[in-house]
Amino acid sequence: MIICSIQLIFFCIKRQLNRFNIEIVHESIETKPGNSLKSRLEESVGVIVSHCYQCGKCTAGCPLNEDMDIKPNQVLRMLQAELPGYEDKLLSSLSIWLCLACDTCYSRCPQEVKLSQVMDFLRQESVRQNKVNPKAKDILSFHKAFLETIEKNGKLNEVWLTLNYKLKTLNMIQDVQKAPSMFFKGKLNPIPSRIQHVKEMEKIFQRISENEGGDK
Amino acid sequence: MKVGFYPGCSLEGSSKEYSKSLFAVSEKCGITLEEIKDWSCCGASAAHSLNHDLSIALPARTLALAEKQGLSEIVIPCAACYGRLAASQQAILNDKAILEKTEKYIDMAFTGNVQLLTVFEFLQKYIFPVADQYIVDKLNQKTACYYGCLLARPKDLTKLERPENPMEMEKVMEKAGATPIDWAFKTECCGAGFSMSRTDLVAKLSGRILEDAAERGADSIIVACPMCHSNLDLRRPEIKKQLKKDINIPVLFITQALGLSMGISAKELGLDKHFVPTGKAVSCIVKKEA
Amino acid sequence: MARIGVFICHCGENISATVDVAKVAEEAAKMPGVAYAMDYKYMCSDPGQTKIIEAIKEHKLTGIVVGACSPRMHEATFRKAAEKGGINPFLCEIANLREQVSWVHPRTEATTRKAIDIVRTIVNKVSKDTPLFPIKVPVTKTALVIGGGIAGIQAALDIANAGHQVIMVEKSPSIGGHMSQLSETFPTLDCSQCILTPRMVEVAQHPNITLHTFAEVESVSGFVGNFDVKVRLKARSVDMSKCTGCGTCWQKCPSKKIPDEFNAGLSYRTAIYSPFPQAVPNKPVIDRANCNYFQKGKCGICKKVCPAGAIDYEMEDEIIDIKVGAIVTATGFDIKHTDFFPEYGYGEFKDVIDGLQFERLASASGPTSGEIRRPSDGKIPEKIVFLACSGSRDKAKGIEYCSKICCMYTAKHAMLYKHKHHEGNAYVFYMDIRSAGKNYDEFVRRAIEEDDVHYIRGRVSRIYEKDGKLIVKGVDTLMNAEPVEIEADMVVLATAVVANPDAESVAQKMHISYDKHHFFAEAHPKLRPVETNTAGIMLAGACQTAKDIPDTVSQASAAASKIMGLFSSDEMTREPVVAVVNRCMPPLFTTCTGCLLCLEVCPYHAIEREEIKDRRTGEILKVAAKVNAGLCQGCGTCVAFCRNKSIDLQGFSNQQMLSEVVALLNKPF
Amino acid sequence: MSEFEPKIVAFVCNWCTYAGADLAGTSRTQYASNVRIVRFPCTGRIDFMLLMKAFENGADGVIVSGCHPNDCHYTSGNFHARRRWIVFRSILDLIGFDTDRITFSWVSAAEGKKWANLVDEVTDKIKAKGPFTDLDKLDGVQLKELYDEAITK
Ligand SMILES: Cc1cc2nc3c(=O)[nH]c(=O)nc-3n(C[C@H](O)[C@H](O)[C@H](O)COP(=O)(O)OP(=O)(O)OC[C@H]3O[C@@H](n4cnc5c(N)ncnc54)[C@H](O)[C@@H]3O)c2cc1C
Ligand SMILES: Cc1cc2nc3c(=O)[nH]c(=O)nc-3n(C[C@H](O)[C@H](O)[C@H](O)COP(=O)(O)OP(=O)(O)OC[C@H]3O[C@@H](n4cnc5c(N)ncnc54)[C@H](O)[C@@H]3O)c2cc1C
Ligand code: SF4
Ligand code: SF4
Ligand code: SF4
Ligand code: SF4
Ligand code: SF4
Ligand code: SF4
Ligand code: SF4
Ligand code: SF4
Repeated sequence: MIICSIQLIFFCIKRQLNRFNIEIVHESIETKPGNSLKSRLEESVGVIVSHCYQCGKCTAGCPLNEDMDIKPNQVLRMLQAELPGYEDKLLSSLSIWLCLACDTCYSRCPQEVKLSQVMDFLRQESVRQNKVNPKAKDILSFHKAFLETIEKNGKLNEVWLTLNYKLKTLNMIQDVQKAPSMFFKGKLNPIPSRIQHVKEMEKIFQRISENEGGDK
Repeated sequence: MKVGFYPGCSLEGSSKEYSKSLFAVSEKCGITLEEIKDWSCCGASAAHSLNHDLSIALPARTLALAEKQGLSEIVIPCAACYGRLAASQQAILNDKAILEKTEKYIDMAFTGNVQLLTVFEFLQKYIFPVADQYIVDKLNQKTACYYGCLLARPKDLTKLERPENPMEMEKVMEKAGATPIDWAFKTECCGAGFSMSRTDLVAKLSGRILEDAAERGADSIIVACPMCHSNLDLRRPEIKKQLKKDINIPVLFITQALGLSMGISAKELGLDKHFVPTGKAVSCIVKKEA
Repeated sequence: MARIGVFICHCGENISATVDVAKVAEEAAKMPGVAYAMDYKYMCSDPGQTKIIEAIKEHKLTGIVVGACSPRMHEATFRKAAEKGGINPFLCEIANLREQVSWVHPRTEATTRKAIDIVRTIVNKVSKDTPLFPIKVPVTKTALVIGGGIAGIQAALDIANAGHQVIMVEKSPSIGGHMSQLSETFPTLDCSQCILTPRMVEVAQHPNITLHTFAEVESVSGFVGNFDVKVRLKARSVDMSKCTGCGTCWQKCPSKKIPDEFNAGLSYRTAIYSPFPQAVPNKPVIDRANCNYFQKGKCGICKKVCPAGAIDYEMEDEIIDIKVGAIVTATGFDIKHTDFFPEYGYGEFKDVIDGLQFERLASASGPTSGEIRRPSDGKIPEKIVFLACSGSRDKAKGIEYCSKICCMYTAKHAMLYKHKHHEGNAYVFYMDIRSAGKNYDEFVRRAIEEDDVHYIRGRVSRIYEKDGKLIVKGVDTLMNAEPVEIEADMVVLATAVVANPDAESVAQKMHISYDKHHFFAEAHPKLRPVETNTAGIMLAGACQTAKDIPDTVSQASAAASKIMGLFSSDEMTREPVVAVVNRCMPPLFTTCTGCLLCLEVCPYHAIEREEIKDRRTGEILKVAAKVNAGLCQGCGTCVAFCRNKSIDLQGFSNQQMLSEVVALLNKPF
Repeated sequence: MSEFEPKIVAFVCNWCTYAGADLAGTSRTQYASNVRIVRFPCTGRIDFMLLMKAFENGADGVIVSGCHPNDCHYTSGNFHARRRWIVFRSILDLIGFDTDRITFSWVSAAEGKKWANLVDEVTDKIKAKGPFTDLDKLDGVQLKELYDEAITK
């Protein structure tokens, strides 16, 4: 079994290396006035930024408030004020990647601002504009590895995901000590499980990326 | 009685014991779980972080398949999957344009009208009415019922009566003969999807949760989400480093705990698959007096 | 045949500069029904008016049209002149030739044509005018005051001191309202009971005031000057005329574990009780829901011990009928309680309290004799956290408005605490400090500057209990949104001010409007803030919206003075511009079908359903609408809604309006 | 032929729009002289059949104007008017009446300028539309023919 998993690792590495060459290139969007980050946000997710009255309750309850470089209420503040430089600062912040979408903020916000959706939007925008905070690269890589895994398999396989992620971050040591015990507890499937109609998944991904091209 | 079932990736992998114990309990109570054929991943936090449309389309595929299969109700034990499926369903039902767009993406027509059940709703609806006759043992321990964020929020999706201090899990545990404790971190976030990418943060957040449970004298922590489980169980060494102390409270899935009270063996419930030994929780069990 | 006189005014040159006034008069003379027409330099001057009076007599005019300035200027002047000339003033109408013609158009033929057209329409209208007579309604000079808080007390005393009769109806066993629960009051920090109790006593002793406590209004009918009100006197189970207020009964009552409303649930009272030592009247009632005798059929101790033989278990509710001319609604407010806040523990943490509970803790007459001790273990808190805007300005909780008083009383609370415990720490989490009022902001500054209260700008996300402490998780938005965690001994929520739970049903009984939060609605937000849109019913105090004591008292006095104005004559005169349902004898002959659409739409609830019965058999022959002229304000909405034209508005009747339209159009513009 | 001068009748309430028109006067704001005002106590009083009467008697356009929402002197008359107008307009639309000839507006007592602009705009609009002749067409035409035309369309 161990031999078989080593083979698997090599197989994965090869695949992953191939993919390095075709890493998606994100075009940057021009930010014209009237096409501001705020107006795009309001249009695409329907969160009205001006509803926030800066009470700070979101930040007060956010589990990661201490680790965020721009606090949740400040994220909204920057969107509201639309001052020069704010957009860049926001899109390259670490906070937007740290948000866990736990919805603690939203569930207590007196003005019912869906902050987690704002964070989602900003993340996507940050990737699109190539402004991802260097400290968030790991998180982004994890997300990408995750999506790639399901694009290829339809469902997640932890081994596959782990390898994929580790290759992206080149952080090979982390968690290595966990793997053997997980194997023995039957928690890791060395053979990647796949859904029957894998092609369907690829098509879904493809259609969505085509449609986004069309939107622009 | 037959109910649809969406395991989600974790229940096939790192949280096999959750699925195992759910099946064991259901079987005991005469409920058959029918898996959605060829279901796919819900997209988890990666999809909504990176692509809005994808985060709706991925769960939608599964919803459409369930509909095709003629399932009117599906139980989704994983809180994270439930959240994604429910959010997708809500988006689709609220906006016809989204439904149409999504139908194109997944190339299937569907209505989105499948009833989604959280594990609580499932237990409440199918297991509770018959549970008493199968419960033979008393867990006889103090448990900290941990909901995490995804079972409690957002409130319009999770439908809990008291989202800031829910009692649904407590009701189950009382049935199983445990004494739920009143504690402060029931619905605090454990770090969720950062299991792998930011273990430091997981250790910090999960550490606080464990610490509070320990200080208030919990013998076990009960969870209903694979992510909560792996953060609280698997990440114990990192947490130990963070807290500079060792907390060895075992973390059980709600179905495992319920199963134990029904006299189902630890092995059948997959208790051997945990990193933190569960013996402490099992050893408290006594026979239920008639 | 009508004989109408037309008088065209030059207004110096104001009209004649652009309108050919002579031509207008000339054309007017040719209009059907016109018996006389003239033009003159200043119609409103004395000679001008004299000309009208003389012309009426000389030409036996039956109606007049004055082509001059806007009716808003001189309609009253000319109507008086018409009356002097001997015709009904409502047969005089104004053609607006200045504001709406000469001042807005150049001197052209079209302008003169427009003037002629306007005169023609008004001539036509006058030819359809009928004499109208001002409506006189007798006034019952007794006022009803509902609610015995500071608002009701003030209004009642003002009216009674002016020499009129007042009946006060208070729901609870004593008057005093919320003010009697307060410790000291901002912005002066004077003792609330010290300034209030003398007035409560004055109410009880005033020869012009009849006080009914433990009573509620059942129904209100009639109209301004003539309301018929039914009042339910709830069974006290204590004969007020015998009871001496000695207190033996409540000392002996064995049912002792009832949360005390007056102390905001911080202590207990007995089943037979007087709410507080200074209560007015200071005579007990039996709370039957908690009395052993009424619930379990045994006990009867109070009856045994009462030296005056005042206890009467058989007593029943009594309904009395009263007649009043005007009503002051002063039913006050309520606050949200701590169980309204899931994130602050659903009301389960004993040391998280609301503002009124803090008032009781700080009050010398309260359960701790004025020592601020926390409810859980009676310890003096070393750290108190105050949360402003708790539930207010919170759309998610359904309360978007600002409760207005809590910024001030929070500053007061923090100050009172600091005055008693110099060593203690007081923190206030706030969003904005709203302290507009005389000496108000100075008061808040004093709390910050002199009493060292720490104000932190930010809302608190959550409170939880740990080891006897309350962990308050907030944020300092003025410090880069730094998360703040305070381990407090006690937390005081400045909870939202809300309408009374029964406000909606009270409003419906009174036929007054209320807003979506069930606060009663004033007739006009700026110009008629103390009246409701039902004539004769006034508002005072916090039943209209959150208010502090100065605002409450001002409004109460204003309401009283409105009523004193109303009571200043024996009859009220009202403009006869009111709706009428067509009728002739026998009453069955009305075209009204009884659809009662008009009743639905009337903004003043002026329309009633009338049953026309066979006089002998009593059988209902027909249902029809009936306008209460006392309530009708003459808006005419009912007229537009009536499908078979059975209801009409005097002065603006269907026929008049139609004739105006037709007259306007039968000539080219 | 001289330029077409439309006849426009304005149905206004006493408290807001009538006072607004007075204000236009006191501030000497000039506007087209094509409008004739009929004063009502409240827009709630305006019977929409009167509008039809105006057209029947040769009006080319109509203005209905009263207090702004929430400012009604009688608290809610203008809301009733608006509600009724919505229903009435749909009926007019149904029978093919050109509802553009009727202009609904709110003019407060302080909006003299707005009143003047309103009159000018409506006058221009109706001038562009030309005289109202829809009812004339009925003269001499058999209703049956109209009916046939309607159902064959
Ligand atoms: C915590 C707190 C602190 C405050 N501190 C201050 C302060 O320091 N200074 C200040 O100026 N203001 C203060 N206020 C505000 C002050 O309490 C109010 O302005 C004042 O009490 C309003 O008086 P009211 O008579 O309108 O209402 P209330 O005091 O509520 O009186 C209403 C009365 O009507 C009765 N009633 C209710 N419904 C009915 C019914 N259907 N039939 C008959 N009777 C009825 C009630 O029993 C009550 O007696 C404070 C308020 C709170 C909550
Ligand atoms: C910029 C601004 C905007 C405002 N906007 C609003 C608003 O939108 N809504 C609102 O509700 N309020 C508003 N207000 C407030 C509002 O103007 C006042 O509340 C209101 O005008 C007060 O009326 P008053 O009669 O007390 O005083 P004033 O309006 O000042 O009238 C006092 C009168 O007394 C006369 N007078 C003075 N001294 C003497 C004397 N010795 N003998 C005889 N006569 C004398 C003065 O000439 C004057 O005519 C605004 C105020 C300002 C400054
Ligand atoms: S809690 Fe809501 S209103 Fe308050 S700062 Fe956060 S987003 Fe804004
Ligand atoms: S959703 Fe994101 S921003 Fe909101 S509380 Fe959770 S982690 Fe913080
Ligand atoms: S009546 Fe009016 S228009 Fe005539 S003079 Fe007097 S103010 Fe001028
Ligand atoms: S004992 Fe009798 S007299 Fe004394 S207070 Fe009670 S009821 Fe009144
Ligand atoms: S009868 Fe009722 S009120 Fe009287 S003493 Fe007994 S319990 Fe108290
Ligand atoms: S008065 Fe102050 S504390 Fe009260 S709701 Fe308004 S802003 Fe908040
Ligand atoms: S007056 Fe007209 S609207 Fe009123 S009930 Fe009679 S028919 Fe109906
Ligand atoms: S005119 Fe107005 S107030 Fe009078 S009855 Fe008709 S709708 Fe009511």
